[in-house]
Amino acid sequence: MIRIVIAEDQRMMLGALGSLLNLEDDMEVIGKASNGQEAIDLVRKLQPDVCIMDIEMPEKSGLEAAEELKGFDCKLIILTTFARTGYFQRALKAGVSGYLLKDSPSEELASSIRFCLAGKRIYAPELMDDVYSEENPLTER
Amino acid sequence: VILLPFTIHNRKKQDLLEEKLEDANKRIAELVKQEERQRIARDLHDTLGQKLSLIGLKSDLARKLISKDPEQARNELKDVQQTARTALNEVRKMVSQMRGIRLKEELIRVRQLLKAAEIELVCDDDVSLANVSLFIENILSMCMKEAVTNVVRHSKATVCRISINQTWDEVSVTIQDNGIGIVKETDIGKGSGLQGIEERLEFVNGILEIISDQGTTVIMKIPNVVKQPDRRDQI
Amino acid sequence: VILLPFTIHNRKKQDLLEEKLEDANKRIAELVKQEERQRIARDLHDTLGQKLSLIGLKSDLARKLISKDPEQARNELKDVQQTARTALNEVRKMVSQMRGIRLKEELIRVRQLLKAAEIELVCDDDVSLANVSLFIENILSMCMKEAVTNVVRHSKATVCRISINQTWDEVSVTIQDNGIGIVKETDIGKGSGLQGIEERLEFVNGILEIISDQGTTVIMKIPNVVKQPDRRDQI
Ligand SMILES: Nc1ncnc2c1ncn2[C@@H]1O[C@H](COP(=O)(O)OP(=O)(O)OP(=O)(O)O)[C@@H](O)[C@H]1O
Ligand SMILES: Nc1ncnc2c1ncn2[C@@H]1O[C@H](COP(=O)(O)OP(=O)(O)OP(=O)(O)O)[C@@H](O)[C@H]1O
Ligand SMILES: [Mg+2]
Ligand SMILES: [Mg+2]
Ligand SMILES: [Mg+2]
Repeated sequence: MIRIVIAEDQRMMLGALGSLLNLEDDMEVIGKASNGQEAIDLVRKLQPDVCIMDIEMPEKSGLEAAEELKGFDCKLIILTTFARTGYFQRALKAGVSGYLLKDSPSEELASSIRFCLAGKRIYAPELMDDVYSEENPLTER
Repeated sequence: VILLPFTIHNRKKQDLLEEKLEDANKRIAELVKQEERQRIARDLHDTLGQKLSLIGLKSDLARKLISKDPEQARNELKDVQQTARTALNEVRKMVSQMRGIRLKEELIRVRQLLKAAEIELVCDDDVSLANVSLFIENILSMCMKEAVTNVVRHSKATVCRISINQTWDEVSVTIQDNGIGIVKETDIGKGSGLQGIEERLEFVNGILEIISDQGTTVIMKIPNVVKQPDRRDQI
Repeated sequence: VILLPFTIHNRKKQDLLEEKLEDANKRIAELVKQEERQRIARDLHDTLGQKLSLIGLKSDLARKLISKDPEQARNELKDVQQTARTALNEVRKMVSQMRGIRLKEELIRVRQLLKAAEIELVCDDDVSLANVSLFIENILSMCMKEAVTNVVRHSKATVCRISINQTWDEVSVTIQDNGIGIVKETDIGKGSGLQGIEERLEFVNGILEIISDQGTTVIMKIPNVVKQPDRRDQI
């Protein structure tokens, strides 16, 4: 069984994410946190295999929590909605295993989790800072 | 050589001045636009991102629950529907804040204003324009409001006529009152109302005409840039 | 009296001219903003309004089908999920196009540009600014790009140093090269690059300084309008 802790400040999102992962045969959500600090505490206490975190959360952001948990024996996966400048680099530095879109299908999330547990890393291309792409302003149609 | 402090403007050759001024205005306009875009991007990001993610997750979850726990699936779907509704309302609010004022809407306010001032309004009910961009209509609305404000404040009129006309090559809005007229020609530059009308019109190659003859008539004309009918302008 | 055709500008008293010009600029900026907003509103309406309505309808339908036709309910839910993802991608695209350029991002491009020109770049890695609005950062990015383009095109330098500094009262970006320097003072007004930098900076009360002494140094400074840290500026 893959033991999972989820941290997400939006209550409905936390619930849905938890239920989705619990529906996977090989996964079990053993803890739910609603901010970064709680996530750190839960990971230390429950020693899960994987911790899945939102970025924008009160108290401590998912990135700060990841930085604090660096080196701890638990795979970290960050879920977020938008690419924000600098976040991806920070996540890389914190050594997260996954940096994924919140709206990816649950099958994808589940397989990413298994992937990370196998020691691999996986990042959503949409979230890597799009610095190389040429601008193409909205105005030009 | 140290050139400091330093202003490029002083070094301009006279003959290039106009062209450069135009460039400058373009650059400033670009910055103004950019700033506005960034403001909207923040709003968009905050309002919609979360809700769309939530919808994605919950519909995923509901699908998986259909046979395992149909009752729970129904609950999840109620949440999805509710979230979509909230998000849609937010989009509507944003859009309506951004879209400017239609002549039709402005006429309703103008009607109220004139009524409160006990000035009779004579006006065609049909004010729909064909193939005029929302932006142009917005400018006309702002200008009409300014002109009617003047009628109320300065004219001592009992009747105000508003007509909106469209020919193949221009759109015009005429505001006519039967009041005291503009007493001295020099009064025209006194305030910022008429000046504002003129500048806004100029921005879209339009013109302002003022006739003072048994009351005041203000005519605002904008050339009709024929454009493709576009359902997207209907918002 | 008929006053026609008619231009208010001619009637201005000289002493009011400056103030009125400022008013005029404000009005034009307002129109530019308005136009941009309407354009975005159209896009928003098109991309998101439709999709959210569809999501609302389909989730409603799926809920009703759960017991009657679970297979069809699943199909509808796949559509809902797919639609939410598409909508979110569209928001992402809009937001990223609207958000302007961070200094950090611009530095990456500048690095590529200098590398291609075989000019060594010396630059601090940490370019994060505290409490500087995205808008200001965007202006600095545009100016930096322009200045580096000049280094590549005109300087014949082998090294280019870029430093970004923030004190309590200003932010500055300095671009220094070890090239031929600006040969004649009058060269400065020749193109539109330096002029553009100056105008953009002026727009936010900043200044441009140019020093030509064993190469060229371009310094761009913007006063630090202290603002509250705001997570929404992170986009
Ligand atoms: N319909 C009108 N009837 C009579 N006089 C008018 C009328 N419209 C304008 N005027 C005269 O023209 C002047 C300038 O109008 P304008 O709208 O530019 O400025 P204002 O109304 O005085 O001030 P504001 O800047 O608030 O609009 C007015 O002060 C008034 O003397
Ligand atoms: N780093 C530099 N080293 C040497 N000369 C420079 C440098 N930067 C600018 N110059 C001189 O100043 C002039 C004006 O620069 P500016 O960027 O305003 O115009 P431009 O580069 O010639 O054209 P553009 O409008 O495409 O930018 C240049 O033509 C060049 O002679
Ligand atoms: Mg959050
Ligand atoms: Mg007035
Ligand atoms: Mg140049």
